[in-house]
Amino acid sequence: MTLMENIANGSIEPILKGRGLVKRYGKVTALDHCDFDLYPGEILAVIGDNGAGKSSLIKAVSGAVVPDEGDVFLEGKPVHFTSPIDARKEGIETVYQTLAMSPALSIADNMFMGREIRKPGFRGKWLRQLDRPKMEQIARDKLSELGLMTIQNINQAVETLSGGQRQGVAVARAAAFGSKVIILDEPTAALGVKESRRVLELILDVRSRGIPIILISHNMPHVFEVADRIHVHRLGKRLCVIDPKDYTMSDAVAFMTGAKEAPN
Amino acid sequence: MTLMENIANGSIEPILKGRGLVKRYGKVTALDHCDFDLYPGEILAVIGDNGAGKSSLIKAVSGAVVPDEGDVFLEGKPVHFTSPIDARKEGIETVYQTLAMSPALSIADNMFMGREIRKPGFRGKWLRQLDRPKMEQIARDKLSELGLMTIQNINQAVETLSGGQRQGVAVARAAAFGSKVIILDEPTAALGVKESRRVLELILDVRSRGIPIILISHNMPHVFEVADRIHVHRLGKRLCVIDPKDYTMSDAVAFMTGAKEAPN
Amino acid sequence: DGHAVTACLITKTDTNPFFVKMREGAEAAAAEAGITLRSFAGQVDGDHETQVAAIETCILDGASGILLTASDTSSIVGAVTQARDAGLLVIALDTPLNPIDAADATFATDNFLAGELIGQWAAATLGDDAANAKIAMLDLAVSQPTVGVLRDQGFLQGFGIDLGDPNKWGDETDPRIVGNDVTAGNEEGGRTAMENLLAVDPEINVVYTINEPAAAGAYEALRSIGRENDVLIVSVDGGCPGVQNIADGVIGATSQQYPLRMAALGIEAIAAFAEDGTLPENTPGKDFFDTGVALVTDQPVDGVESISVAEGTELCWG
Amino acid sequence: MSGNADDYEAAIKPSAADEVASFSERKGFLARLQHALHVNPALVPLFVLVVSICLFALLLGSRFLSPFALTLILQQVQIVGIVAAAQSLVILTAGIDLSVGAIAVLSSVIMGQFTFRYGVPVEIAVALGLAFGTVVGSINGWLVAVMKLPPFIVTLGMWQIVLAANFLYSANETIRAQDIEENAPLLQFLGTTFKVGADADGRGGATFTFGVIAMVVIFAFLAYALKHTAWGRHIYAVGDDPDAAQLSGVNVKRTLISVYAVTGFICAIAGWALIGRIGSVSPTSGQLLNIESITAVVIGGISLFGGRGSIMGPLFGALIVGVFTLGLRLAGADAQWTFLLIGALIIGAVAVDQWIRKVSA
Amino acid sequence: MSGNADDYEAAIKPSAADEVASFSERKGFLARLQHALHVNPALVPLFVLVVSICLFALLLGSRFLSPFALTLILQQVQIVGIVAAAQSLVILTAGIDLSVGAIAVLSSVIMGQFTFRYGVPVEIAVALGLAFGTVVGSINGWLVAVMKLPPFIVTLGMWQIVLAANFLYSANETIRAQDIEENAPLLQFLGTTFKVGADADGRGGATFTFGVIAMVVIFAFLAYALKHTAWGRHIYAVGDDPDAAQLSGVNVKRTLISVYAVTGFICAIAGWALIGRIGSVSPTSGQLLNIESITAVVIGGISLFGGRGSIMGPLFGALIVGVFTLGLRLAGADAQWTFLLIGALIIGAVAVDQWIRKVSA
Ligand SMILES: Nc1ncnc2c1ncn2[C@@H]1O[C@H](COP(=O)(O)OP(=O)(O)OP(=O)(O)O)[C@@H](O)[C@H]1O
Ligand SMILES: Nc1ncnc2c1ncn2[C@@H]1O[C@H](COP(=O)(O)OP(=O)(O)OP(=O)(O)O)[C@@H](O)[C@H]1O
Ligand SMILES: O[C@@H]1[C@@H](O)[C@H](O)OC[C@H]1O
Ligand SMILES: [Mg+2]
Ligand SMILES: [Mg+2]
Repeated sequence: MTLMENIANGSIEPILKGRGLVKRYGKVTALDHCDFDLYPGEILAVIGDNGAGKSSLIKAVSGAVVPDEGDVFLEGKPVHFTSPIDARKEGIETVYQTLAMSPALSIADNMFMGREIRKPGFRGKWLRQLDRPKMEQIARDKLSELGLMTIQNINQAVETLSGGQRQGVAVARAAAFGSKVIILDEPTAALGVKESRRVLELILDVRSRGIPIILISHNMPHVFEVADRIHVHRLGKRLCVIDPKDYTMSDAVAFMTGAKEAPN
Repeated sequence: MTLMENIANGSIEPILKGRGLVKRYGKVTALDHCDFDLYPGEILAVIGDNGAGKSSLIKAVSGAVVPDEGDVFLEGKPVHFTSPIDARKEGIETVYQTLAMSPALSIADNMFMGREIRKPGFRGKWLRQLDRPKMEQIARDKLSELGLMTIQNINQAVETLSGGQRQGVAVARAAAFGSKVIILDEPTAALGVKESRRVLELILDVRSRGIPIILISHNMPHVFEVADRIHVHRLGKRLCVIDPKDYTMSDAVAFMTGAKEAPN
Repeated sequence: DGHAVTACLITKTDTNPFFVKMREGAEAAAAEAGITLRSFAGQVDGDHETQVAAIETCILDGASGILLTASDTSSIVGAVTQARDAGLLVIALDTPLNPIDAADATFATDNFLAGELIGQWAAATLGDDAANAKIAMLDLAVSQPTVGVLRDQGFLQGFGIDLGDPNKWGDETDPRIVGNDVTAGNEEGGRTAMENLLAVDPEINVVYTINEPAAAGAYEALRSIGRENDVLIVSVDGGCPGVQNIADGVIGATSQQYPLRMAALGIEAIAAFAEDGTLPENTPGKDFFDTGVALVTDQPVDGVESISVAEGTELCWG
Repeated sequence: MSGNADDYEAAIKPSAADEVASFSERKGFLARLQHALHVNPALVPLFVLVVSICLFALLLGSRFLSPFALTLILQQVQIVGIVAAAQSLVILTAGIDLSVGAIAVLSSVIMGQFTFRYGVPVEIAVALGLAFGTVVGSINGWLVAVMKLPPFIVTLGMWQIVLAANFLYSANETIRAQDIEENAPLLQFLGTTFKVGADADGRGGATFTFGVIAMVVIFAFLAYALKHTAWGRHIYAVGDDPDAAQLSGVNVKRTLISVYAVTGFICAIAGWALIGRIGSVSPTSGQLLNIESITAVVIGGISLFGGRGSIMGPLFGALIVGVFTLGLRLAGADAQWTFLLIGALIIGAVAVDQWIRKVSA
Repeated sequence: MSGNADDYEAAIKPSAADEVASFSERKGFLARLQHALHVNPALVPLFVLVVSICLFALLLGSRFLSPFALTLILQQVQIVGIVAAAQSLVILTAGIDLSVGAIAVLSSVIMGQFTFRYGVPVEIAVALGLAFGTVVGSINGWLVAVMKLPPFIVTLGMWQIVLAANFLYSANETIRAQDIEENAPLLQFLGTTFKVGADADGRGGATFTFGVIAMVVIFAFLAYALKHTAWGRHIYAVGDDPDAAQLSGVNVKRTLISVYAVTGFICAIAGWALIGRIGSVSPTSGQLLNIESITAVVIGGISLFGGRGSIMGPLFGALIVGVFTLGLRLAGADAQWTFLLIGALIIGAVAVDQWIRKVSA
């Protein structure tokens, strides 16, 4: 049975679910009673116009903003994230559109920000000393997996990296620590052809490890290449969810811009 | 005769030309004796990997940075721009990758930044009073031309606009004031499908008015759709210039990533 | 130069004409005695850390003696002891240390007495009306440095008001006091403080001020509401502009002190000490050498000794 | 279309009348007040000012709510107000000027000393004082704009330099009010008072001085310049994001230098007004003007990060502090308690401001 | 691949060993020095310090270059140094703390008054003083982190509040050195001196105090914490970009509150050291500590915009000011000239720093 069929007959439950989410910024309603479902093991693409509320949606489910109304469920249980730290503790890793890196700190520092590894024994427990060699080793490994071997020095400040390399570090961080869900908000927007390709490969690789992914992107060919299902977002709401095998890119663009009536 | 042939037989002169441009940032050499030519009436695309030095190149020819070595020629005459203001005075308008908008100011203020229109007569001359109604009218007209009619209020702060709308304002500003050359650095990176399309249409529209355009983009389909010539940038240098009618996107990507030897 | 005698002058600040005059006096006396003078000052009144650093510099510099107007009379004692242990003569000028014998000698005005004189003069000038006077107290700073407290309390004592704790101002309960406000010892502060107290009670008729600049500011405030002629302003210092202000009717009376004399005497004492180790002596009956204070006014009253404006002009700054 | 580009982009609805996200109304009086002020944040300090006046009026009655007391507040804040206007300009560019007070004082000393020490005609001495302030301001501006040094440091250094120069040059000598009145009344010009509604003896009633008028005029002038001239727009742009401003065609250096120069000039006017207020020329005045002016600016709602805020805010900010100071004194708080309560007020006023600005509320 | 996606992306060289842009060497001694310091900007203040010591050594000879004089500088800067260490933490988070001096002084007053007024055992009084500093710091932190008020305003208000409370509580009474020595020597503990290489009478030689040791230990401790603990990394992250730090998993509020609390605690230690230095407990001490500590921090190369700089810089910054002050005094400059030259030094030191940091150079 395909994923879509399994979903239709209710034989699998969403791993991450949002119901009736509302988020207002002053007068703007960025999320307007929006629903959302991510199923185990899938790549769910989220597409929509600029300002449709895609980033607001993933911020609401990842704890970066607290929704004004509505509920989020993780593996069926309601959760109330008040900060990204809460979501991370539950295994949800997010690469935000704005990247969320500290430019002056090193690659290793950034990868382990908020979950630093301490030295074993007395020095870690009482002196709270960081285990730099270990963190650097792990960081190096993760970046190599991504093919970012060109980064010469893991202790180099993030601000000395090119936009593409920075994106790579952010994605590697999420891939390394996300145990339940990985969320990527326009991970390839600033990237060149080569760099974008690497990120797509990484996404497929993560799925093959069984971890579901949410991918926000304006790049239709990329979306149709990797997504299992496509969540079309419009005016702060989920307009419809389509199977990329059943619809063309033209259909998707027509739905999302309002040129065509959405199915179901 | 085609543009390429005209160039080859030297029957037309570049309108904007760079020779041996060098720009170093600390230890990084962003431009390494780079040459550059833009011919009248053409759309010149500049493509290259992240960090190849594309933005540095257009900054060097538009006065945003002063090159460490090398010369820039406008219509055959050497020019020494020390600030974007100098280049603007010569009719060169640039949309930088970082957009260069003042978030707290209004759309109209931003469009006329540095070239405000003053009231006629005493109030303009002596009280130096701005002619707001006039500036607002012009701004509104320019945005409508771009199809950005949805912007309700020309006095709304730029920070209240979505990323796409902001891009639109920046492009409209350049299109409105560029009399000799318009330079666009990744104008569609953050844009949705619909918004990108509008920008491409605007680019074609500007060319039809006879104004040459430099377009930096990572989006190969867009580049091949609109460019007359493609400048391939690699490691701080111009690697080659190709005619999109003679090469495929695969060729271009292969040149720019170093997978294939460049022609000529 | 190792052979010449060096002396240090350390004042509270050097932004106050009083200390500028003191320095001029010291410079003149030093030039006469062939002594090298180094002068130091804190940045603001109360800045005793800079004074400690200055004392240390003098020790390091091999000076023979230090003339000191202490910003904090107790806190400085440690540094002074260190200097005396290092063989320097330390003379407190203007402000006695706490304890007073922490210095080798003290050449000072009695600030409490200075206040007392203007208090007595004001009370006597008002006569019977003193019983229902309305008094504004324009003090120095909320940190209540000692000079300010001594003069304020001296004035109240002289005026016949119960002091409460004599070590601080503002705790008196006498209804004749409309209020205390702070002036920073300058004209601007004097004017604002006066305005504030006038808003509390526009009928104020006696104004005590910490010094003459504050008095000049208070006068401007009174003048702007047309009351400059029915209010008695008293002050302390007797500087040349201050005495001139008495002649012009801005101030009723002031207690004059003599900074030039203090400094000159101090330099002479250091010169003597450097020559043969002689130590200066105190005024008989006092534990310091009193450089004197005189009430300057052109409206003398019975029972309070005073000198005229003409004499005051002659002696101003000492 | 060339090459193998897709045509999915053609699916865009051709004449889509773009819809915009819907609005939703919220309720509650406080929420509505907050919203109203949120929409017009420039009104927040005015609101705080009015509330504090009402508060003290309730507490103190006519002692506080008299024309005399209210105009007294104006007189007391005039110097801080003028300097705050200048400080606002600098803070709008994301800078800060710690040297304002020192410039004001040395300018006033120059006006006085040139008249009395060198016998220069008083008009020229005043002009020289104003020129001096402008020059020092320009040096600040040059160091910030061209040498790219942090404004805090430049003006901290300049503060010490100018203040020390002030004491060295003036030899700490005060020029007495009586001498000025006789020989150079122009120096006291901004202290000239006129009364409205005083009694026969000239007591009570509303009292204004030319200095107060000057303060109001300076604010009005700057409000005009910031809103209706290119220079003003450029100041906001530079404060918002100097790189963006530079790229979009603003001469950032010239704008910054001119801002610091104008600031120096206005500070020199404050120095002149100072002579009017205290009658005399005194080198020890104005020591706290930098902190006081920054306080007024921030209470007035201008962000220390630059580019945001209305110039009228600092006027209200200065008045708020003035109202509290006089109000507390009248209410019987002593000097030390007033000092303490003003500290609390500063935090409180900004907290209210922050509460009103809260975007998501 | 699905749909009509292109395959041009397949043209990417599969195992491209990515090349990097080439380097190019520049020449000239100055340029090379500039480059060397540019690579390691933390060394800049150390370099300025060494240059200024050499300068005064040349000018003043052994009067300046003696162990006694050089250790005297250490003693003179110890209080500012300790407070600058605390100030650095706050400035690294892009904040500023104007209340440091007031906290230090009131803490020392509390230590003294609890011992002498209430007869509390001196160990407990010291502990209470330290606790007091920590609590005030935490309140600052709470207002900044939770109420989201600007640090400048919060600590400006707190400065006034704490200072006024200090005067009110202490009743302006100094506790005399002699009394402390007799009854509660622990209060003077950090003033304990020991000499190295003094002559038979105990004169000359290098003189250290426990306060100087405390300063060095505090800097060493903070250097360790900033570099080798998660807390330190979080401080840099918060100062760099608080939103990014929040999104990448840093508890920004907790970090900020802890920074202000630690700052308050260190200031209280400075208050204790102050008792050691001046012998007595005096409520009028430390009035300029905020400006002096900020000066040291900025000369030490920490950016006022946060997130950048090394904690050792402020130690050198404080020493640079100390060297200049003592050097100028010994050279015979009077107080106002010293202030003027220190003002110029501040600008000059930062200009050198800026020149060295110039990226494109
Ligand atoms: N912090 C904020 N403050 C105010 N308005 C906001 C904020 N964040 C988002 N908005 C508004 O909410 C709406 C939805 O924004 P959002 O960023 O979620 O869109 P998006 O679908 O991610 O767009 P894009 O494709 O451009 O990233 C927009 O109108 C935006 O201006
Ligand atoms: N202001 C700067 N300071 C330091 N290095 C810089 C600066 N600007 C650019 N660089 C460096 O110069 C090189 C070229 O950068 P540039 O921005 O020109 O690349 P690009 O081709 O535009 O890349 P992208 O496609 O990511 O925009 C990069 O290595 C970059 O890190
Ligand atoms: O005596 C001095 C006084 O005249 C001055 O005004 O303040 C400081 C005092 O020591
Ligand atoms: Mg988004
Ligand atoms: Mg670029």
